[in-house]
Amino acid sequence: MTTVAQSPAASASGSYVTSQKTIRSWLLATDHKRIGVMYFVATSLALALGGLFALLLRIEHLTPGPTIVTALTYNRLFTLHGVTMVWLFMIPSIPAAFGNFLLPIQIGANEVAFPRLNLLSFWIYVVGAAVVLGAMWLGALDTGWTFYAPYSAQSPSAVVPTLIGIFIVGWSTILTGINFIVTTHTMRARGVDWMRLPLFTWALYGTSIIQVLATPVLGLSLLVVMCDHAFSWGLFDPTRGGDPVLYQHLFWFYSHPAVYIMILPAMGVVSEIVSTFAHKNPFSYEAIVYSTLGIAFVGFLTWGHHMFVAGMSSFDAGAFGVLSMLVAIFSAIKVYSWVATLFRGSIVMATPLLYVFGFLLLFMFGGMTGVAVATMSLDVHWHDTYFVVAHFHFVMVGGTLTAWLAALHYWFPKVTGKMYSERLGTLGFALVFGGFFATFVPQFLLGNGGMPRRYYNYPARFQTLHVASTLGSWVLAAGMLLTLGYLSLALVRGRGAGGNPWNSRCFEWRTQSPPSEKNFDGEPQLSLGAYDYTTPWRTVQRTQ
Amino acid sequence: MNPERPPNAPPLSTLVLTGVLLLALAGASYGLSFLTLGAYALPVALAIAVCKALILLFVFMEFGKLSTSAKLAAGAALLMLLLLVGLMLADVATRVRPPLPPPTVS
Amino acid sequence: MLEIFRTIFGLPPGASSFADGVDLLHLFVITITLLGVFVITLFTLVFVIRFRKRPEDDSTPRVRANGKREALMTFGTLALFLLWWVLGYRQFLVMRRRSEPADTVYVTAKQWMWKFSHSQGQIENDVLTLPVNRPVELIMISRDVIHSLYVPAMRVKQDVLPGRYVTFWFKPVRTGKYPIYCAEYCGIEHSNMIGQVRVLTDEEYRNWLNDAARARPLASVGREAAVKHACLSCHTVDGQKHLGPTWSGLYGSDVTLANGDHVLANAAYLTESMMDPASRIVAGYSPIMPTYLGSLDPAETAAIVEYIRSLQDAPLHPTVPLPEPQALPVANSPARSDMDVRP
Amino acid sequence: MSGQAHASHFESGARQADATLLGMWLFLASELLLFGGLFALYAAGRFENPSAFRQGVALAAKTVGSLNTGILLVSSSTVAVSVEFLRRDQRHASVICLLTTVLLGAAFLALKFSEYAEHFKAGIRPGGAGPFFATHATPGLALFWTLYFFSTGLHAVHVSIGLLLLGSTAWRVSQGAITSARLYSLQNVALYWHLIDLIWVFLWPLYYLA
Repeated sequence: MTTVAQSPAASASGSYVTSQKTIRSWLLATDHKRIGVMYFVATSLALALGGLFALLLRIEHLTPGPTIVTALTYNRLFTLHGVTMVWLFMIPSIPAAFGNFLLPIQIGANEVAFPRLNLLSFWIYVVGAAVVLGAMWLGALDTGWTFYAPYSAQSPSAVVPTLIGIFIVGWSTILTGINFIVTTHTMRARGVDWMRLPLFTWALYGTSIIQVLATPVLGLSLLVVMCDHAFSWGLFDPTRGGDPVLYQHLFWFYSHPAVYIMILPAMGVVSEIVSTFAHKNPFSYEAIVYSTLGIAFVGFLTWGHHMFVAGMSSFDAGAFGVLSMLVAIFSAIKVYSWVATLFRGSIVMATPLLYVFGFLLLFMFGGMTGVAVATMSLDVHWHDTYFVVAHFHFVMVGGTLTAWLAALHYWFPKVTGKMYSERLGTLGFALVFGGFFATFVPQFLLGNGGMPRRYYNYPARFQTLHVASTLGSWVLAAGMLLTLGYLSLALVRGRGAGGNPWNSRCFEWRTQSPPSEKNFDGEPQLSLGAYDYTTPWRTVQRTQ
Repeated sequence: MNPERPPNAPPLSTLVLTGVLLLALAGASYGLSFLTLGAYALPVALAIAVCKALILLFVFMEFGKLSTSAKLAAGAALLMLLLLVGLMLADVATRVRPPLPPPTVS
Repeated sequence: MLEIFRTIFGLPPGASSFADGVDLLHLFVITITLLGVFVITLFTLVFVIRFRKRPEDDSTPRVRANGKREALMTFGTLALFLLWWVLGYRQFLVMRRRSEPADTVYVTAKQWMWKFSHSQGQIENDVLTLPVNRPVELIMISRDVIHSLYVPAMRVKQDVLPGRYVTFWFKPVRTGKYPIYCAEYCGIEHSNMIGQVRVLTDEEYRNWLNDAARARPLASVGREAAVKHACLSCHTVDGQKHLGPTWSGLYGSDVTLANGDHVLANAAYLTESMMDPASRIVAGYSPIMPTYLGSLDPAETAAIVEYIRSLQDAPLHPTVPLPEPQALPVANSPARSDMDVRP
Repeated sequence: MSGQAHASHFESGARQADATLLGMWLFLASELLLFGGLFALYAAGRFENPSAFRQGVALAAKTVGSLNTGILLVSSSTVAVSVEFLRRDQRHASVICLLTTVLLGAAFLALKFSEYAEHFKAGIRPGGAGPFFATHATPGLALFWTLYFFSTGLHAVHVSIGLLLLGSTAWRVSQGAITSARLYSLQNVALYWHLIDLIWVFLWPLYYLA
């Protein structure tokens, strides 16, 4: 507490952006902040591409019969939409982009544990993504992002190149997971012990556990499908003793924890933003932390609820059903804590908080329909219909994408040192939220009516709902484009944002924005708690 | 030839002895495989394999001296492995298989 | 009340005995969900308005979560979830375990069509004709990839796996025509693999049965299946010895096996030697017959057995043109494996 | 990292050693689960086709497999001994042990490929191809052999990667790039080799003994 806290104006050494200017210094940077920004650009491109595929799918569904593409192209488009969104955007977007940038700062360190490994995992991601998208020229694949055996072994499309790409991207997730766990364990600054860590760091820690433990099993199932397709080894071919349901076990052992890889960081972002804009300590810090770890571990027990009607035994179905209910309770605890944090707070309405309220409503819908789908007799009717499509889009787009937009607006001043315009932000939110609702609520009704998934031609009676959903998707796309517009505008001509525009107590707001190369000049002053709003910010600055 | 040993370093002799012990266990397992143990053949072989694995883990990989976080990592991996094998086996074991199509009574 | 709920939420009419129970649970779950979402949203709005930032305050009290209320809400929600699991699992088990005797229909799913074979021998493509108020059990297998028989109106769905028989049952309670969809992606024509369940009254069903029976005797269906599965490339029907024993006069005869035993060639022996040929080898023949488990569906099995029975007193001169005997499997061109690699 | 005590962002060498060791153990966890899927497939396959798997095991080249087990166990001991030598700063002895480990690993691979050649000659090929399966038509047998080729093949790939790592580490130890101060670099490679041995310890009984 000796020196006055270095005021968060730009310090002498400039920021991580200005310290080196050449392209090469960016592409080969081992500074976790630069790698984070590069990840952000790469994953945003993937989001744009995945979104384009989604728009094409929706336009195709304007009429029951063929509209703009043939069946062959449609089947490859929905697979590409799935693969691009899952592996190239949802999984790396918040952990790798925002996680890389903020984790070291939030624990008071100046770098991740293995900086060169961090750069290596970025380039592995880029190579993997290039291979996946390169496979499009060879005709991509039409098995859906689940590659179920035995069709994935017989499909005439370019299965092997795409799977090689995903296998490579998988290793990038594992290496990032290892990097984050070791950083959180060994690099925390003095005084930052486990129960004083920011909640976003806890979310990244839980996500990294899942990344390290689940992704290898995906790697193996991809290897098996590649061998089945290329050399017809028939590991799941029943005439040679195999059993296709076993592939589904292997695939979903990874893929259900993978959806928690996608949602946990989003929950971390929401915990941060709710606490900052309510200007209050989280309702129960311990409940949120233990729920994060609960989701990370119990998430591994529930994969069977994807296979209730797949020919699995009734006993196993029952076991997976009850375990799925167990993991749902942790999400419920988090929702209660977020809403309770608002109690007796001093709430400031801004775009990040708007997106968080959007997240809350959509995630509650998505989560509760998830519990409904895990109720086994209902799943028999809903499985593989548009009800399930609507459910996971509510949790993925309504959850992770909305939280990604919230994080983008919340840390935009910290990353770029510039401020975006609130009015355009609110308009962007309205378009995104309204467009989302109009796109996916009709899909719940489609699912109820029995409209199966992955259908190129659909029965005519579903047309009105499909048209409504397509119109909604256009509004959602407009909202995303508007957000891209005003954020790029703010990047160029936004007014300067100080070190702590939101008046937050969390550790990343105690440095300048954009932060200097070494994050903290001198010893980081983190004695005041990350969520201690009992003393006003002015007195905090004077006494630190 | 052996300057004073740095702290907590296992003496070379224990390492060699452990190697010999592992070979002995492998030999035992190999020998047992010739006896016709029938249903017990696999459990016995796996039990010996587990012993070898534990020895390897604690002596050669110095599992005992690891930080608690590394131990947690290894424990979590083992837990997930047993979970995957266990629940997959549970599914295969409890399947109700309808009888082969009954021949139509002539 | 259920009808209103079905129209609002776009649910198809309930045509099976399960439908009402499933829709009631659906109604219960959805109302609780909407209620919960509404209450939490209300709380959020009230808090946002009540505790919005006033200019003078820049700090907020540290509110400690009192454990009791938090535990109550947590375990209350968990209890609700577990209640849904209990209700859901009970209904699921009723769907999985048939409790009353039912007619059997064998279903074969093939890339992009459904084939229904009734136990009385009728074979229908893409249309399943059923009597109302009589439970039916579908024993299903796929000839290539995983399909999924989904009848929304009956609220039933079951993946059809290649190589293994899976069963499910339902009891239609309303007559009418209900669509069948394939719910598991199975290739380019996945969205055209649509069938129809036709539920008729008892009297209509009986008329349909009689017309269908006269249409085609089982033996001729069997002969057609035998040609299709290349049985006749090893077995002759006119008494000549070939790669496999002849079928003429086989049914009901006494067969001497390689190990010296004697067995009566009845329907059980014939079916078993189709499914598991290696178990009993006829004297003087080598064990080269591949298993037909998974590629021959039961209706065809029954039809072939019927065809063999019809050859009991067949005339000795060849009525069926004998196809060229297949070349003996040369050492490195495995005859069997290419038959099997691409079923 | 040319030999300076520790990378700048770590406070002390011990902290960095601790961190790299934790990172390595996390990587071992992911490798274990990579093979975990194959063990799960074996367990489910064996449960569904018990007699076919026993028949497959009876046909496996038990002597060659057991010899390989012995080789890997000895190589584990030699790499552990080499770590201890380096801990005592006896670089020369450590390099010799590393090179013996590399030789043993190469011997393992040689035996493994000779075994594969043996199976191919006998007409056993992955995927149930090969004349052997024309006469032995039980379906589970094809699954057993495909799983055998897949698991031991993936393991052989890991052994080859291990050989490259051991070779490059032996070179860096002999050049003094890795000293007792940065022992964790050698320890990580040793841990990787021990994991390869650990996985073979379980592959051996499943595919050769029982």
